[in-house]
Amino acid sequence: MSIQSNSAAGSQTGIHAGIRATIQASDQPLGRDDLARLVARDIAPGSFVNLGIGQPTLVSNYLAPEQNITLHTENGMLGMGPEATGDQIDGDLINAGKIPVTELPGASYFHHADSFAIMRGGHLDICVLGAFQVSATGDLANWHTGAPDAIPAVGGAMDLATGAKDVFVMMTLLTRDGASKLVEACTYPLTGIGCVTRVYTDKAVFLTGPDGVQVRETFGCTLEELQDMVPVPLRAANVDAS
Amino acid sequence: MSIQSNSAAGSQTGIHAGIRATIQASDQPLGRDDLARLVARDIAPGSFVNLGIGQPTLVSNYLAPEQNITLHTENGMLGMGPEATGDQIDGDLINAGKIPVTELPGASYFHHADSFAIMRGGHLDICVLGAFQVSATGDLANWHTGAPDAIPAVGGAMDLATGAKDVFVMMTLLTRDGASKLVEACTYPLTGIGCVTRVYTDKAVFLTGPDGVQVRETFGCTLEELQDMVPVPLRAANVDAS
Amino acid sequence: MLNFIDTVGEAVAGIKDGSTVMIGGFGNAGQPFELIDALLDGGATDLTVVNNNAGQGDQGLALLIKEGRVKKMICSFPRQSDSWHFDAKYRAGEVELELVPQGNLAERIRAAGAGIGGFFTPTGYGTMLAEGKETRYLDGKWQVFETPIHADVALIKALTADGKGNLVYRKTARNFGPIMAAAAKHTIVQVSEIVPTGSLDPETIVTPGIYVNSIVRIDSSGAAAAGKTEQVA
Amino acid sequence: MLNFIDTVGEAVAGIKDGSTVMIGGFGNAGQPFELIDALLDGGATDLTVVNNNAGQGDQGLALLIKEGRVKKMICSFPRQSDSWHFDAKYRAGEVELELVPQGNLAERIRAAGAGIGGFFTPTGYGTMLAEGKETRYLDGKWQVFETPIHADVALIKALTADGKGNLVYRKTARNFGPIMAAAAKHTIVQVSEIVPTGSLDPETIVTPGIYVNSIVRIDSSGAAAAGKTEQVA
Repeated sequence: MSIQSNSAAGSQTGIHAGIRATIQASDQPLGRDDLARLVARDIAPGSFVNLGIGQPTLVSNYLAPEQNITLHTENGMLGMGPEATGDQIDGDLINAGKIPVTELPGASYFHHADSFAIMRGGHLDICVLGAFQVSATGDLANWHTGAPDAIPAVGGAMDLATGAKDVFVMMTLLTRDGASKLVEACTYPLTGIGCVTRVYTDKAVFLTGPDGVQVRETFGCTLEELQDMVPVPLRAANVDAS
Repeated sequence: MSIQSNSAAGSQTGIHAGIRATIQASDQPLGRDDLARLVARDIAPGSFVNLGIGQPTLVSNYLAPEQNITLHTENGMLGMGPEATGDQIDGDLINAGKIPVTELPGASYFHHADSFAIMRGGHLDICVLGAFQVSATGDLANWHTGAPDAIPAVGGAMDLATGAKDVFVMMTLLTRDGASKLVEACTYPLTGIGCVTRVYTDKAVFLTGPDGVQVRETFGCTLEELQDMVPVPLRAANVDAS
Repeated sequence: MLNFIDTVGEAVAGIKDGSTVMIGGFGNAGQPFELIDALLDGGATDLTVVNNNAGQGDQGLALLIKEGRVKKMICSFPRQSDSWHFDAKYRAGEVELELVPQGNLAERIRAAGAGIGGFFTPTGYGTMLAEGKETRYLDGKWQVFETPIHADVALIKALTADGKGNLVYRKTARNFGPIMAAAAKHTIVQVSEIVPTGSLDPETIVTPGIYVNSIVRIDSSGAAAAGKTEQVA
Repeated sequence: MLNFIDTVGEAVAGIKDGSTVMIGGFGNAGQPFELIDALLDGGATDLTVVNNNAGQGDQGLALLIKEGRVKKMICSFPRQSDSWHFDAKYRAGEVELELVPQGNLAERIRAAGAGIGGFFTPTGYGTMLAEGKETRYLDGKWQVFETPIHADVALIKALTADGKGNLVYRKTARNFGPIMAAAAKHTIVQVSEIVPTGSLDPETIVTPGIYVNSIVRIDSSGAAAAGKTEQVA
């Protein structure tokens, strides 16, 4: 199945043609870095973006300077730069994962209530999060396994899920046991309801919403093979769907 | 009736002994400036204070530097200085009455929501307001005559009345028609309920609260003469009342 | 998406009839006079305007009201010695007024930008401005339920913008600017100066560029002169 | 009333058993380690602590929890790789946990300082963290009613204070400091530097002195060194 042009990619025609060609040529499941590269390509120029802890952080490695993306970190900063190394490391400049980062020109700092107002007020264009499960209608479960002895910790996950204009999830499609993480209804405790708009996995990119799940592209499998792995009805995306 | 020591005056013993003597000697109703001087003397050192538009603004003329009072103006500033004159006038530096003012060392600027959070969060020690009427239990009416053809305008009056730890009112005791502005229940539309703690007038200083009205001092009249002017029961203040 | 625009006319060209428009400023400090004039020239009508006041003298918002372009004012202090255009329209029943205590106005605007669906505050409890509103006893006092004020467009004035749209203000001209920028879908800012990205200290930025859509520079000497004149008036 | 205090011990001496104590910081950035150590030395117990986390490693808040001085934690992210003291106390049922989404934590603290009795927010709707809470459909979405978090004391860290208690912070160490300073009855600040009143630009002050009660200066070279060590740990 071919890659559909989405609005983000469409508005930056040519910038990442090389990257796109690479992905199209792949008939293998995507590795984490290729997936991060794909997400980065799909972010519209000029966007304000929050990248969640873990796999989503990889996306920052593939954002092109021409995209003019501004990264938000919920502990009080817009204009976050790459991870700090060596003498750049400054204990007062960390990201939400508590990793030392750097500051880009045009950055700004603010307190926690102002920082979450940016999220909760719907000002972020995209937030990219990891997930345990995503439902066919875009419910997200990514903060708690629900295990009775687990100590819960939510951080900013619920605010990010609720506040951003678009929530992209990055995850492997299957658990280690081969179960689909794309599900009819989440069995893990929810982070947010109907909030996820796209799911980037090693095997396919899904568009989720009230009308169910569309498949934008597949990696190393056919739509039919994908349907066998996933317990929710899938259909191919329309060209103008995303 | 003698002037009772209040906590503010008590904590700054001696600073304004001269002013106090002047007031004590007066057996005439107080003029606006003497009243402003009295209010200024009663403000405890180190206080954060908002002075309303009109008569309360006069208080700033009598605050002694040793009192270390910080003035708040609700349009976004702490550390407001005296009215600007000549070359000091700057259209970007005005008070709530839209009069050009100056900035003292240690001033700070903030936006309107942060400015009203200072008031509404109960952080101001004292706010001094004018009034049409004050009730025996401290209800305040100072924003609207209630006349059917009047165009209402409230500004920050309700926020100030509700938010400051103490609300002092400055007014003449009687209207031009000789009616008392200290009343059993306000007939003008209310600004706030039970918010006024002291009423400074040309004829007396009153302490208001849930237990009714106490008279702290009188100017040019006896308590009995005062009672004849005021339609609410008055009693002399206890020494420790204020 | 951020755009630097050459003229105030182009900056306000997208404002549609029936829009809710927030206008910054308290008194003349922070009033985006040039943007308001452009809105007047642009012809948009049937507007709901959010401002602390309802126009003064024969300029800016007062003229917008005089010309019948304002359907409704949401403000805290409409009546002033020189608010004759509003006064006349109000008495003629030609402009609707939603009178809001100034702190509620600020907090409701802030709520819109911060994604708060409503809040309880003691301000106004027991007064005619809270009539018909839900009340609740919280934290030891009676409080009134207030809802956010959203806007289609904000017109504000700042001192300086950088290439990312980050803003700093000047003295008490800051007032409603930062919260209106966050509350509106589209924020148009007039500034005295545009500096290269990286010139502003990240610790001192008041409005991050995420809240800004259009920036137009107004010749600052002219603006300052106008400010002086208006201040005296 | 503002006081400049010589030692962290004196600064925290007034904190009573049973107090609610807000502690600033996100990770190690902005953590007032020296004030927390003084609170540990001071002996106050039965505390409710508000912090984003629930202590890390064998220092600061983690030790306060280990020593059984914390009755309840209000935080967004207690479980970390090195939150072993909290984990043990929690599993033993010896510390109560109120888990709050981070943005709700920040907004509830802000509400306390701003005189807001409660607010509706979409965050958490439909999740187990909103179970039993009032909900309402506002602005096109379901929202959850949240109440302010007040505190008796806030312990925060800033970069610089002036003689009026005005504060500026450094980079992402700002985080919870400004909102906690406003939400607590008594705010104690450790700073690296105290400068004469008038040295800070009034446009850039983040926390006005009205929110500050006690200031203690911590030798900044020592503090910086400690920060580096803790960052690596």
